[in-house]
Amino acid sequence: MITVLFFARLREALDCRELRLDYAGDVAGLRGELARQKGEVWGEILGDDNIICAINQAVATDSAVVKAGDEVAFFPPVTGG
Amino acid sequence: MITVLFFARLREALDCRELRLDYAGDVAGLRGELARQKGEVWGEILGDDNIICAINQAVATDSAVVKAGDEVAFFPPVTGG
Amino acid sequence: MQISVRVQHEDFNVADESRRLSSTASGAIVQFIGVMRERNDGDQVALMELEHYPGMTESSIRRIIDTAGQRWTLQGVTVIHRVGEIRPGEQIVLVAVAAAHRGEAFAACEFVMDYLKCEAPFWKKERLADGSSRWVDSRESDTQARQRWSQPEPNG
Amino acid sequence: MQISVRVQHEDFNVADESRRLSSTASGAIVQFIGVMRERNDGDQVALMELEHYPGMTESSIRRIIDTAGQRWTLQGVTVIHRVGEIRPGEQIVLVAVAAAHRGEAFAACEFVMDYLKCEAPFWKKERLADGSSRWVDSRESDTQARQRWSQPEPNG
Repeated sequence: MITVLFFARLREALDCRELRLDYAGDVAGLRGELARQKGEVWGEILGDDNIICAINQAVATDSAVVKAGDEVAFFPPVTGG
Repeated sequence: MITVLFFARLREALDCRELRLDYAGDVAGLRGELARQKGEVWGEILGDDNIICAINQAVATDSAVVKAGDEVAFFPPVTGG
Repeated sequence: MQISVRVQHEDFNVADESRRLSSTASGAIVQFIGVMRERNDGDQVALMELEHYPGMTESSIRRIIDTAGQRWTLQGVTVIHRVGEIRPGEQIVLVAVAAAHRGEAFAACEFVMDYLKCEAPFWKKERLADGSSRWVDSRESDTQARQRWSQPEPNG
Repeated sequence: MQISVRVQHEDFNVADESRRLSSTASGAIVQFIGVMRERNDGDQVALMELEHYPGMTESSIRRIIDTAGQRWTLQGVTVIHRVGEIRPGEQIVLVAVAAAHRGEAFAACEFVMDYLKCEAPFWKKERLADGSSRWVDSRESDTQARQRWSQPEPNG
């Protein structure tokens, strides 16, 4: 099982703050798996080039590997400060 | 009459905070006049290249003109902040 | 190097934070204080909601401070970032840096702020005077401000 | 531009000064706080006496602020410099700048501080732990810091 978190604009668009699923593979594959399970809207939203992915709270690329127990987060560009 | 002020290290070395005298001419001449009236030690101390002169609270060069009513100040390089 | 990172709802007092940083060793303290503006992109903003990613926020700020500490000789860095509801005129963020020399304190403070703007997972949502809400977009100028630091420095 | 210049014996509170500067218009405040160090040139300093040239001090600081105001778009500048007796760990000087953009606030704050160090008529005298006194010498590094600002800027 992995935990997937969504923040800010993305959390609102998907109407989802957190979900858990069985997945092992890379980040690009996780996007595809989420689109398959949750529908095409998710695929479109998560496919946006601007979306940042973090694995265990460190920014990760599309080819980074996700394994059981990981915390994966998707979020838009940050705007703090 | 002009007023002449001395600050910091200079005030201590000359043991003088303020004096008044009749003078008209440039700053270099004022240094000479003070040395003539007060002695050679004043001439040496005021002849130091580092000493800054201000006329009416604005930094002035050796050739700047001093006239009656002016406030002239001599002081070492500043060290505030 | 004395490091303090806080993400909190409450406001902060910059005099207290300056005092906490000013051990008798350090001569220079530089503080950046971000204050919420009343207007943004031409609109009157009534309220701002600041969301963040607990855990990653703190670790990303610590990473930025560590990088600054490797680049300059610093005695202390404090970063406080508020989350939750913030109103115009209120303080949002503090970056405070103590160092023996002011040039280093200035540079490190600006560096931490520039990186925080681009790397720390905070998101601002504005509520306008008419009741509508919008997420604030990231700025190209912030990315540029950060990129400056990876270029060779002009004169040391 | 809101300008405040104060030369005073009393200590100051940087939170009060920040609040005073942060109208709802300005987004960024940068503060430089100079704190008295316990050691200088390898010696333990017990006390510092700060002398100044009343009248010229204020006008020279105002001139520096005016120059900064022509160079950057600023909303307010506060300079407070203490005189008289100051002890290790105490605050000596505050330069606080408010602007819409943080880059301008950082640059203007450092500019004012660099010029103040070289042009405002203040003089420090240290009393050491052994009871002896000495005037602090001006530093070549402060002259160099000021000269930076008269060179063309590297990248705007």
